[in-house]
Amino acid sequence: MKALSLLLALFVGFLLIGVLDDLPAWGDAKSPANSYVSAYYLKNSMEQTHVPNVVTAVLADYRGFDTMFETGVVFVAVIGIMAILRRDPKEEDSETGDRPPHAPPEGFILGVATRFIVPFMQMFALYVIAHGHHSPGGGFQGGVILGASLILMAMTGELESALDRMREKWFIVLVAGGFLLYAGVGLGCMFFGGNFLDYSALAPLLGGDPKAAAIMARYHGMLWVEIGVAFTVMSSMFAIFAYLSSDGRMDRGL
Amino acid sequence: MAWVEVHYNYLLVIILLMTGLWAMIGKNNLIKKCIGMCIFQNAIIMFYISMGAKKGATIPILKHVPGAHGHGPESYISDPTIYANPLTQILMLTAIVVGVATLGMALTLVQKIYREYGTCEEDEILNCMSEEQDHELPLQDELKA
Amino acid sequence: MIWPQDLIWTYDFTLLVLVVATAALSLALKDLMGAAIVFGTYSFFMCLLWTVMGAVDVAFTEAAVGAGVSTVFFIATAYNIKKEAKD
Amino acid sequence: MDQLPILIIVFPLFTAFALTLLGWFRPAVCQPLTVVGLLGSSLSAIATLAQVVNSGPISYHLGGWAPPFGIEYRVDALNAMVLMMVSSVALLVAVYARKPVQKELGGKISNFYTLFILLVTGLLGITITGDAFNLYVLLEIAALTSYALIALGRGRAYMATFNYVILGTVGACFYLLGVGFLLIKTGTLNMVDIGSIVPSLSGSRAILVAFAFLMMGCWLKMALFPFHGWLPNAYTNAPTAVSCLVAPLMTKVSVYVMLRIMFTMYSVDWVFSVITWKPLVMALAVIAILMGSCFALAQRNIKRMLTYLIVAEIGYMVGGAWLGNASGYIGASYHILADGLMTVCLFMVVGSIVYKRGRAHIEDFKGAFSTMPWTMGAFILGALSMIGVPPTCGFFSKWYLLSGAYQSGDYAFGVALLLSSLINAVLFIRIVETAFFSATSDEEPDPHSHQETCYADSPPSMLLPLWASALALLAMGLYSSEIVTRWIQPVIPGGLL
Repeated sequence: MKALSLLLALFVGFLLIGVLDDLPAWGDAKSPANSYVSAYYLKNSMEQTHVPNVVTAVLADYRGFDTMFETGVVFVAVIGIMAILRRDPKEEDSETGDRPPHAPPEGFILGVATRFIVPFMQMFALYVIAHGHHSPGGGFQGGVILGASLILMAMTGELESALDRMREKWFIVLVAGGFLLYAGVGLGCMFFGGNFLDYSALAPLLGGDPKAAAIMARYHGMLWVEIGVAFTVMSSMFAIFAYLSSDGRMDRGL
Repeated sequence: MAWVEVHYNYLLVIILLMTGLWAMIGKNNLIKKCIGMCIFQNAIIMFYISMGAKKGATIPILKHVPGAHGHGPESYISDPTIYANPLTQILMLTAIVVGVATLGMALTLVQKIYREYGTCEEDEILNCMSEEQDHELPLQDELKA
Repeated sequence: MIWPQDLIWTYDFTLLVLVVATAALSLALKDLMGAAIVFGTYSFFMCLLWTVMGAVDVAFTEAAVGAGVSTVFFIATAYNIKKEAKD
Repeated sequence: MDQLPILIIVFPLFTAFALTLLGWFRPAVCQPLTVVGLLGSSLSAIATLAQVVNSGPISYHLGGWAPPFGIEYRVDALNAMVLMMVSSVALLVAVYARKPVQKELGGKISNFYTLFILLVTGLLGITITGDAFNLYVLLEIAALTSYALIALGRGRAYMATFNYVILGTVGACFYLLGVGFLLIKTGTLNMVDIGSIVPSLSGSRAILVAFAFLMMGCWLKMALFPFHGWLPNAYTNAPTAVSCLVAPLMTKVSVYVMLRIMFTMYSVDWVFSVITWKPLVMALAVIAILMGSCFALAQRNIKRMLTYLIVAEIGYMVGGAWLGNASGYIGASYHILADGLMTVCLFMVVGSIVYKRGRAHIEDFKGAFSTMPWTMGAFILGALSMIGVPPTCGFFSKWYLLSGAYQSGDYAFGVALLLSSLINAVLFIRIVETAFFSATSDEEPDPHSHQETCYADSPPSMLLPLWASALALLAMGLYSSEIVTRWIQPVIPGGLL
């Protein structure tokens, strides 16, 4: 088995080295990948969506359908892991393989440090989500930082204390709710007569002259979609950590 | 040396790709297979990003025309050659998140396998499975007899 | 952030070497907890590499998701199973 | 109305939200909700097919952006057909899965149905999308849901699923690498756009390597011969309702993706004249057919036997696509529909036997005709179609494949087809003989299934979808000329003679 995998890796490596000369030189701006579709995004994203951060513009608007299904991948991961790992703590440990004795966290310094850091992490995460249009960041990064703050609480304190703040029922509802918000905005555009996820169809909500309203509708539609993604990613990162560390029993974690 | 100068990022991609692919299939421990999987996915993300990088280009956030402070489209520089390629970066945001979701699933299965067989080494697991297989078969024979 | 032509070669090359070194070390370590932490550094160097190449959003995500959450998942799993790997 | 293509995806997607939120409080509502969602999706799929057949391909712009810059849904007759097959087979399995899921996955009903409907959403999305990268994301959704669903099985399913995760990720990443090479040379992600740019670059090696990686990714996902290691274990250890859903759909959609890559992203003359892979791929297909059939002969567990038959059927479709002539293409695309229905019919029969008698080894079929006549009746129809007997649709797809093989001179493929039909006949007659002639082993009590429910036939909620798929096999066979001339004929790529 080992030799076969080495053979396969060498074959793939050989295939790739053979093609290196044919690829455009690294870093030149005229290569096809950098000139056709992405040049259009760079040239038109400002006047069509009024968003300076072109990455967020393409992520949430031009190719917003991809990002919706990316949130779907995170949603599926949580539901799948919950389906496999979840079992009620009363069930005795029938299978083999011992679980490590649980050492209660006695770190006082860690507790104080965490209580000090977590609010600032969450404030920074909200900034990252809200400011995604103008600076690097957006729904995913902000959501992961929010999830990381919950994981930090679960790791330093007891998983129980983190779960008190975020019951299991709540993060399943939030995972589905974030994805529902994203797809709901898409469906809303259909009710207003546009195609799925066509934010400019939401212009009547904003009022004012239709052309400017259409552009601002795209701007705000993206913000709503980023918030939906942040909810899903936050609760899914914490959910996966909670299931993995407590091996499905949700009683005591790391 | 000039050839390496032009393609050295792609060389890194190839090295990482081969390491990841070999580790994913060849390694014995299941956790090491997961690490190999992450390295393999990271190599492909590296390939896309180095495809979109431009020499002398800055990050793809539109810069103001020097001196202009308005918010209209005319007060932003929109010449594509000075910004990095945003399209490949979008694709790779998706690939990273997909990678984490698959990693979560794979590690869940590793824990379940550990609960089932008490070990994480692939060869020991295969031995346990083949032993289970053997002790199952005699049951069928006396059932038919 | 204009690309300093001369500096980039040394800066970029050391990052490349570090990335490959941490990847190989993470696969070679026998102690799973150690491998998880070295994998965290590997993700962090990848994040630096992408910042150098101008992909800032991807670097941000890789830092948060790759170095942050993936390493935590590995540590959570390594904690629950036997720590030693045979290879 | 012009919103039809997106409705196919929106119905199951919003049902998934409803399932997650409602399923937490009242699990009983999950199964009917899934059936309603899939009903909406298959009705809009049938309406899309009617619209496509009457008025040509539909192009739906997601987010209101024109194709190369936004994501586009491109629906022509081929993927409208596969859409209809996927949604109707999923609907049948949703109705069928009520009892087996209650029996096997008691506690996880709401999770099961959420994953079930998200898998169908992923497969429908793969079939309908016209964007190469969107196809990768949906491939990942379909893959992740099938990992989770298969891992719901007990004990041995975990290791089988872990192998499936590793090989599935390798396949998906090869596909992503192939799309990367296409992006670096053509600059776009829209399939039709790529197809228009590729002929001008046909000399470059990057396009060839891109094709190699795309093909390796597809072959890994569809478990063609050298890459089939994961399929038998994964599908056998999965719960019955899951294998009824995953077996007929996952591999057929991957064959559709291969057809889409070969004939939309690349062109016919690129695939058959610029590169000379045809003998290699035909050899792989022949080995897949022979190996699948022979391994099926050696199995005692009927469910495992059917998984090896799937590997053989994949050999049919890959061989048909790579024959390089019109009747080979017709045979391959018709076989996607036929094989989906055949596999779902046979897996439902095995599911009923497992539901009634706990296990599906060959001796569990003893006396099945006397105790479960309806189930075995549908089994006869499925077996006839798998062997390729005229009234059923199996015969017509084999007929087109054989005439294609004869026209293009690939006699090895033709012989492999006939041989595997013969082996199928042996396989199914062996089961019918055990089921019909040997008496039920009621004198000594069956250790693994309790007495009172052992002899009544399976409940109507399982018999109805079973017979619906069996009759659909017959109907597709009778209307096969209609299907071929109205649906497949206009879609045959230009270059095929």
